[in-house]
Amino acid sequence: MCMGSERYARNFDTLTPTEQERLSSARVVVLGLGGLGGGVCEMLARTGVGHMTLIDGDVFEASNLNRQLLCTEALVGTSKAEAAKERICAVNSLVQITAVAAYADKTNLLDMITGSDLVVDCLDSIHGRFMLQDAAKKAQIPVVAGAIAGVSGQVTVFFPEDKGYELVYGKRGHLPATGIELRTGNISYCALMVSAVQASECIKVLLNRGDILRNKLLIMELWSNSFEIMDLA
Amino acid sequence: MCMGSERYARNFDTLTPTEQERLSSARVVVLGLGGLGGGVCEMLARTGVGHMTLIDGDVFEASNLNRQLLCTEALVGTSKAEAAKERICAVNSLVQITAVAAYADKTNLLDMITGSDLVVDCLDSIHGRFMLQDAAKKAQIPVVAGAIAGVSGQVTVFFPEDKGYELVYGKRGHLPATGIELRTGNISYCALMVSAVQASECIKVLLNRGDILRNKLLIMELWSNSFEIMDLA
Amino acid sequence: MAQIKIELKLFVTLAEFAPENTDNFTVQEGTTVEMLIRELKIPENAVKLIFVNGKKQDAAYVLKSGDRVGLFPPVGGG
Amino acid sequence: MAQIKIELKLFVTLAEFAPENTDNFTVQEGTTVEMLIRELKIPENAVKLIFVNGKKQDAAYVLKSGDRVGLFPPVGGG
Repeated sequence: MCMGSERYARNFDTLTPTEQERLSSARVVVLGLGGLGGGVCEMLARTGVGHMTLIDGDVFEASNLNRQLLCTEALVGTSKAEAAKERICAVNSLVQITAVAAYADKTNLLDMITGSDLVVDCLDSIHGRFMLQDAAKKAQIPVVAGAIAGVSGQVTVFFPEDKGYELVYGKRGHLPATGIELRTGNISYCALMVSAVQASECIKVLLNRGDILRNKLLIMELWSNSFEIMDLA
Repeated sequence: MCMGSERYARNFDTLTPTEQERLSSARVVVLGLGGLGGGVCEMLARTGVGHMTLIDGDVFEASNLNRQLLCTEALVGTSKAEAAKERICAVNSLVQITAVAAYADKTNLLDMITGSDLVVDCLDSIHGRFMLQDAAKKAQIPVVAGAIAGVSGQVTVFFPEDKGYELVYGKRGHLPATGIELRTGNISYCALMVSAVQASECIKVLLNRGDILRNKLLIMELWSNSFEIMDLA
Repeated sequence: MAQIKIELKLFVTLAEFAPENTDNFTVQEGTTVEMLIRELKIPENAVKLIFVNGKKQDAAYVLKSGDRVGLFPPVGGG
Repeated sequence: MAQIKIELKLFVTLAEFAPENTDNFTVQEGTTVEMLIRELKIPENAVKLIFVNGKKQDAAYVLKSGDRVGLFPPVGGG
């Protein structure tokens, strides 16, 4: 069911028909399908991104239910990548999905992202993020990155020629494996707020429109409602 | 399946066990189950709000697919309230849901919200919002209100003794039926960003914690990434 | 009459009425927000909220040098 | 030595090290961010990002009167 011309009727006139067409031919990779990735692929599919590769080797655990959009009680123990594919088919069957139920590593990631317009970093480890950056630089595609801890989150965008994660996490060799999220946990509405900003930046990068968070870091904190954009470079 | 102690494990230690317990006995009404309401009830259920009344007399149309979390292709033509109940059961069967597949009006709304701790305004008409405010003042409960247009949105909170919508939309008698959203449409990631902030404010009001947007208006715009908090009073 | 500079931010659909130099827009001293809206050729009723320096004001507010003025249309979608 | 006032914002888990008067915190002239972090008894490596007036700085930055200083821990969850 494609739902004809009605499906995207409410995207107009925020997006022009030409922009909608451009999104339908766009290719986006979402790496990590937890709290961030589940939200990002849902929103990109609804908005009309035509081709997505959804990558996660993990299966759902009960502790994912507190925040991961793709996780239902019935799906605990099953593949996140398969759940993502089924969900996207249910919300927009026009989107062509490649689901990869495997962990990305140094040997396979470059192949998975080559030829895409954009990769969205929804990983939960700092080392993984640097690995993604290496591959994205080689593939010459931009990265839209989000990270969360408790009710705090951050989003940044970088292009192949930018310094990237070094500006956010410091130099390699001095990196912690994870951030403070191990202590704070992650809350549903923070994950979806950060996913929403990531999805928004993806659309802006794909359409080359608006003020993109390139070499900037948007920092959000929901107890105090603080939203600040910092210059990284 | 309640998923035992694992379900909320990742809420800690952002929420304390006492706060989690308090949420489980909270009663929240979500009025309107479209782009905002669908997101709000999902996030409140995952976070652990124990009792929700979900109200919408509408059925899904194909044009809702571009942004409404509860809408899938298979559900076009079916009740939004029933879809909300099924979705919440699937993500957190511990939550007690009362689904009301009817439109709220002056004669039935007060009954529906009396005894609740909080009502979340996710309506799409300005007249409806004033009707909700009248009922919430009579029932003596606070309102967490969101509104969207295109990639812009706003969130505010008011308590029974506050002036409320007059500060946002002006005096009654001079009100347009709808805002500019008729022209701009509504985009998925904006709806979910605003829902996320609404869910966050709900949790803060229920726990009396953090800086609440009471008599303040958070205005967000995603092309320019502008986030500003304005004093309404 | 003396001129003053203000910072102007026009939200959502009002952005199409933005003049050049919104960061440093010149008005005559004594200009009210109502006069500013008319000068920008924004239709009556298109502006629902007026914020000056982060605080709500009404259309009769007299602009001062350096004011940060935000004009917002009615937003009601859900 | 002269004293200067800064505005201090400690994010997420660093908030527990907040002194009183974060909006108007007094330090000695010549204090670097590194010295400030030590003075606040924040553990080494707990601070990942240092922002002064909206721009990234390193720990050797010498504080000036009126600086808005933000300290941010490493955030990596997904």
